[in-house]
Amino acid sequence: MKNLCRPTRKQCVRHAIGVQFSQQNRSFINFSKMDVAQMSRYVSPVNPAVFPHLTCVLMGIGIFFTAWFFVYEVTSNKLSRYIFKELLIALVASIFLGSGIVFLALWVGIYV
Amino acid sequence: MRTIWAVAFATCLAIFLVCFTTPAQAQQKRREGLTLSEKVQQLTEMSAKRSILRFNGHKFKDFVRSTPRNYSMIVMFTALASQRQCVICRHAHDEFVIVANSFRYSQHHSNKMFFAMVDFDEGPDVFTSLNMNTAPVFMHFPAKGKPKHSDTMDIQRVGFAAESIAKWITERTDISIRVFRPPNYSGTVAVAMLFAFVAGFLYLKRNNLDFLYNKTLWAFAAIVFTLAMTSGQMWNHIRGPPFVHKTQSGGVAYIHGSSQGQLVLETYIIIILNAAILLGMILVTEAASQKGDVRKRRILAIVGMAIFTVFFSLVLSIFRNKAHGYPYSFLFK
Amino acid sequence: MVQHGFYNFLNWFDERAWYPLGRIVGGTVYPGLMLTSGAIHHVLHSLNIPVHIRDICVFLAPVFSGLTAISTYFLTKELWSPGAGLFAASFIAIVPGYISRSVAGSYDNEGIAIFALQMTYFLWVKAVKTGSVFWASMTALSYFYMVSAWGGYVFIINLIPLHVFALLLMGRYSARVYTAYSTFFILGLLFSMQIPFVGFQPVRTSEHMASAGVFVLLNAIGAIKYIQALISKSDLKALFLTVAAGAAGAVFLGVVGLTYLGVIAPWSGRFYSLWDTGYAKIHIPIIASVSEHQPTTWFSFFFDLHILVGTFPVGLWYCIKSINDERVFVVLYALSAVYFAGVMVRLMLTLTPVVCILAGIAFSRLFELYLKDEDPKTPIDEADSEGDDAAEAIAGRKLYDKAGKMRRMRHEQPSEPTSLGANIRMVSIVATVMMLMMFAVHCTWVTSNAYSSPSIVLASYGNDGSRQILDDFREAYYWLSQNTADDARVMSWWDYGYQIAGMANRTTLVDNNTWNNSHIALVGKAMSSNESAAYEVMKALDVDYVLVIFGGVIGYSGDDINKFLWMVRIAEGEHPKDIRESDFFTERGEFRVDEEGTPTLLNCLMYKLSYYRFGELKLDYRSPAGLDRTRQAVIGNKNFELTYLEEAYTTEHWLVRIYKCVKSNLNVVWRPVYFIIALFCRVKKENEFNRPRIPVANRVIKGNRLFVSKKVRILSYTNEQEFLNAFYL
Amino acid sequence: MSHTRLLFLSFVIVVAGSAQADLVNKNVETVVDISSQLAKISNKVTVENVGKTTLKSLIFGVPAHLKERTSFVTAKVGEHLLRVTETKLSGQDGGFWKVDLRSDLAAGRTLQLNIDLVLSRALVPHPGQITQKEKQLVLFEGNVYFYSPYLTEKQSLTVNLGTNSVESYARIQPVSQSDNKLNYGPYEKVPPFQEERLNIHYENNSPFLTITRLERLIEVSHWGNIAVEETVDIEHQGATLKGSFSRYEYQRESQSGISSVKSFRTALPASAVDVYYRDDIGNISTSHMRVLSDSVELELRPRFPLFGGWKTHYTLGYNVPSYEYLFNQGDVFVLKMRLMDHVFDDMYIEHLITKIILPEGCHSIELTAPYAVERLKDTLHHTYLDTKGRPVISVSKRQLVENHIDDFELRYNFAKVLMIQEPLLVITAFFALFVLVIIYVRLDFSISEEEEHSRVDREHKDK
Repeated sequence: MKNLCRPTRKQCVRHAIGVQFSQQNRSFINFSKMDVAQMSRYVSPVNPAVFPHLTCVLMGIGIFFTAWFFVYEVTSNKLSRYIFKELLIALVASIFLGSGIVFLALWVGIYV
Repeated sequence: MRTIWAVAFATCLAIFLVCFTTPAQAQQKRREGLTLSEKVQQLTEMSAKRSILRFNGHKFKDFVRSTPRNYSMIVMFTALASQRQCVICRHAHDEFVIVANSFRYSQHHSNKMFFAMVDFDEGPDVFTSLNMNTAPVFMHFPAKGKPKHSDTMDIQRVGFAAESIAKWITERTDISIRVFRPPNYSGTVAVAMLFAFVAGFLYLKRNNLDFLYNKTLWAFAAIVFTLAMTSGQMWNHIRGPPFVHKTQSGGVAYIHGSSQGQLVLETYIIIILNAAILLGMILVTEAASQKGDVRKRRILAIVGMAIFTVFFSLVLSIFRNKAHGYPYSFLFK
Repeated sequence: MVQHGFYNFLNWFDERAWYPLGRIVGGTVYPGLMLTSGAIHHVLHSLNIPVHIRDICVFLAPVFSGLTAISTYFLTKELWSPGAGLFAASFIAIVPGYISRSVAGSYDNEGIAIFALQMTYFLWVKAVKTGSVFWASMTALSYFYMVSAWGGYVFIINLIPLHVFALLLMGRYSARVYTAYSTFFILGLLFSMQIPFVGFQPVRTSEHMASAGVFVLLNAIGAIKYIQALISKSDLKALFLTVAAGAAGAVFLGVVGLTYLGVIAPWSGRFYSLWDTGYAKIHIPIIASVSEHQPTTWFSFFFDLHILVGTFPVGLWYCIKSINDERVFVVLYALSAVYFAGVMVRLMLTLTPVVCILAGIAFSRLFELYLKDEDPKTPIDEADSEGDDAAEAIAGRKLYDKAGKMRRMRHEQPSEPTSLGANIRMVSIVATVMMLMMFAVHCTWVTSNAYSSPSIVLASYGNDGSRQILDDFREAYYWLSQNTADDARVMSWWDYGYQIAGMANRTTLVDNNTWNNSHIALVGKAMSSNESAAYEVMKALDVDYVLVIFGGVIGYSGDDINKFLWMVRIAEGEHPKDIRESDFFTERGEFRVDEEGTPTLLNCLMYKLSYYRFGELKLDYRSPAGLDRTRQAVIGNKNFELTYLEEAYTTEHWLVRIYKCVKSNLNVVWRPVYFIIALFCRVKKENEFNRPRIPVANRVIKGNRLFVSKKVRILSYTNEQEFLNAFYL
Repeated sequence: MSHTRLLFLSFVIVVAGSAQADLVNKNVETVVDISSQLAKISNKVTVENVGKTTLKSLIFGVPAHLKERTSFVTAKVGEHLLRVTETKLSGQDGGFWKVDLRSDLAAGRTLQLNIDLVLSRALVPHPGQITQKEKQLVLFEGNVYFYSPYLTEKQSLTVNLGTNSVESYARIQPVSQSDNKLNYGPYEKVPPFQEERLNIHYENNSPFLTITRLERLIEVSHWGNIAVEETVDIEHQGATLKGSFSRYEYQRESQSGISSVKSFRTALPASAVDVYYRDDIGNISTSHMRVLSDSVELELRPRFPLFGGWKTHYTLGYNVPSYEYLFNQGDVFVLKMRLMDHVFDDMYIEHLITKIILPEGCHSIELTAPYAVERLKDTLHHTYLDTKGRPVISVSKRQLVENHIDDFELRYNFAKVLMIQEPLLVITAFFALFVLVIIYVRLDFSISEEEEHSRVDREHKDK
């Protein structure tokens, strides 16, 4: 069975350093780095509680625009078709749908 | 093919010979106490004549009961006489003949085993000595020692099909017999007849063949076939269920209780119900599609729809009775 | 497969199955399923979506059922009208007969095969309609996929020629049919021969000969049509008849002759058992032992198809009444499929799509007539107006789109003077819709009750309705995988082969790909002979562990004792001297495990392994010790000890019992001998690798649908297991 | 006795060289707890500087046969942790540690400190194989005396067995056995490096579970979640099961298989949510979760009871909100989390691997470990919506016990703007799809042609 700290100099030195840092963090403030105590706790930019609602709203709008897009594509023929309108709808649809998908993933627990 | 003809011929020969072997038996009857070699030799030439030896009491005693023997006997005790009216005996006899012949013409035909039969009317003493009072019975007399209980074939369980007899023989004496059935031409004949009939029909009506293009006819045929299949006739054909069911209360059950089985009558009922559903739906559709007098069509529509719903709910209720715990029903419980 | 690539998969020799024979997996399975999911897995991973291959296997079936619905829609649209297509698609989306195979987790060939089937038929109909080489070659492609997916491709390759032949008989020959069929036949033949498992069967077996015959016939007629221009009408007929008859006869005689010479193999047993229905029972016990190969009662027809059983002949009727080329096809399809479904429960699967199509036709016709005026263009615009609903209609929301129809009907009532009164139509519509709703609820009920119980986790319901989970199978398999040697060889009955191989990742002797009957019979012999004799066999097969399933404690009906007679029969088929079925029956011909049971039964290995130390167990205070709940009998042989085996593990509810084979150093002598034998066998069996004598027959308990969910069925987990092997390789 | 005498001579030589003889252990009270599978030795030592010079450090140790088995060493004065480094003494084959005192020890002063050691694998099952019925007996080989380079004036030793069924124990007078305790000593004037085997053979049915491998995966997401997944290989390293396992006896008699383990409790952080407990063939349905005030207690039941020599393997995972463990200021983030967490009481881990997956685009990462760990090579991990992969920091350590549960600090920089990247990815994908549709609608001729075809067909049929 291997031992936790083979008595080779290198490792013992690292051991010392490791312990030293932890000691310092416990005991007194180290000026070289910001200390955890000063930092603020990190919260997500979007409150996880609203993921479901966000998903529903965004996806709803996105699906609406998608439907609009496809209906437009199918119904309009070569003459009555404006590339800019298409692109605009497509852009809006993809923005809403995309963010909706992301929040859906977050909602179901795929933390991207 | 050749073997089959041979078998057929041999059986004819055998039956032919049966008629005047009685004098031969008469001669053999006088001689008592045969040695082993003589017995074997006689048996072999007898079995060369026909595949099944007919024994009466004396010969049974000589060849079967008396030791020493180095051959084993398969004996069928039966009552073939017409006044006995034993139908099973005839079937059993036929099967037994098949086995015997297929043993006789099989490659490892040996004089280690012989097939024999004892008719009740020829040797009642045998039956009494073996104190058996039923027929047919298949027994195996091993080469040495008395027949044990398991040497009697259990007809109730395995039946007396040639295959099962052969299997039983294989179990008792390690001689395996491949059963050659003389082919049963009845099916072929029936098909040929059918074809002939259809051909003749077509020939008679050759002047107007347009009924072949009559779609209703074809549609009708197709639907009949479909109904037959969906009502599980194939299951009946394979499993052979009883027509109706006697319940322990003495009544008659038309519907099989469980979801696993079905009765023949039940399937007929289902055919009728399905056909009714079909008819109803077609009526409804026709009523709406065809032109013409509106009142008639209305009546048609109402009738059709009524049939449709009523019979469908009937099927559903039957299904519900078979599938225990099925919650839904329509119109009927 | 993902790890080792495609070619390694094709010539992957699985030495962990069928010990000591081993098995050439690439050559003995239809690769389509694995290739599909492997491809999906690959694509997803290239997109950095880390989905485990097992999850893909689980969700493959539902995805493909969706595709099936779409292809059904197209097929029906080609055959009749878009409205009928919608109906058909929504039917097949919810009909239990297909859900049984498309439920999530049921990972087997049929799932994707039905999609391939529908797609092929759609493309074929398309090809016949347009007569374009493009569609015909598409047909051949999807036929190729079908061949790679399922053995049922034989159905296609016989049905399509049948269709062509029928068209010829009806004098509907046309250049379109000619193009379509000849393209399809040649390409399809070449493609299908690319599958290693199929190999040269298309040119060597009788199943495929019909297509060739029709091909010749078609060409002959084509030739005649060509020279029609040259010769006069009168002698054309004679020529026609002679040539046609000549061609047909020549082909027939040729096939017969070749078969007689042995160039063409006769029908395989399973295929033969479709025609001579009594065949399987006598000759192939292992097929007969699978409850899915039983004939079908009307009950299971109704169970799987409900209202469609009654109504799809209506569609048939109208198809025949207004016949045309492609409707000939669907009629033939319906008739053949209904026959096969009648013969085998399993083939209900091929019937279901056509039933949905025809019922869709029937209902759509009825609704078209009853919802609008009788002007000819209505079907079209109905279709257009519902084109958008297609998605959700396919998704099974049939009721919603019915509601839409009813609304339309109401506001159309006032505007027809001549036809049926509004209230009649109202009533009939309501009645029909109600019956369709019955169908919908029936489907949901069946799906939730019969087809949704998990594969190997048994759920039992207490008296107070509390649901408790019996996870014994996984418990045992996981014990095997963790606490036995990595090369340990486990002997069990073949139903559990894939599960052991997949979950426990141990070497099995026989598994669900039952290509080698004699090997199975050997295991059956070991199970059904007494302990010392069995030990000889096990020593010879070099067995380390023996696994038996025993339901006597919890009343699980699908355990090994209930399957035992099949083991005996199969063993007897190969070793008639050692094993005799009659020894296991009492005098009155009963199969009993209590005192009246025959001594042979009470001392055979399976009995001892199942009931070892069970005699001491009192299940509850009222019942005597050693009461078998499954068979409701107190076991006959109670206090016995095992000499050559020792209990290695028994799961919590005694459902799975594992015994360790106490080794003697004899194995050292035996092993090389048996490997030599194994090699020899492999050479001998080489041709059988291409045509397994017995098809893949899994899911044993599945056939009998149980309604009381206290009892349990084993769903089709097994194929997935085989598949996962390809990864644990 | 003679060879200790000899040792003593050698020590004199050595220590005379190392000029530390002016320390004396005035009083040592040792408590050895061997009621679990670990041996926890806690010494309350009072040292006195009898020399002239002030001292900054002192040395203690364990005999050679315990050296390999010592997993955890700590020294305290009151509540203050002291820095402990492993050293060697020339001519001694025992294991030694040097304690740096916080404040110098002037001449003539005394100091009281607590020195705790945890020995793993010090309890050897004896006999090594038992049947299902038998109880599990283990043999402990410790050292009676406090192993120190200095003279010990007075020492007493208490062994806590946790049971009162003792087969045999070393009779080094004075010794006495109260119900489940063994009291040795007091011993006067123990010379340095004094060894005396403390052999105790007694019954110990406590779970001898060893975690042969624990892989802990911490996945940080800046959407406010930290996912933890622990993959555990457990083996019962007590006396192995001999002969057959009988379920019948196991169910009937409570005494059979007493040393086997049916289930154990794992404590998760109080904020842990959506916990899952599965192995590679699916969910393990036998586990109960209880939410306590300060933690979530999980009763894990393996698929099968663990007898001696049996193994099992499972995966346990849960999510915790990021604000518990993730701190930031501007773009600098610090993850302050446990390097390893509680699996069951008195656990022993042979090999620990902790992997930390940071979001995409983190850079200038530096790790601060509470004790010496082996830092493995950094790798990349590809998962949902990744372009170049996420950085993975992995560390590994062997032979850990409960006392090693301690926080690490991971410091990295991350530009918050990068969080937009994932939605953008999806959005562009969709947009590309739509554009494709647009183009397809533009350059599609086959459909119109197709329509003509079918129309022709329909006419053809109508004819």
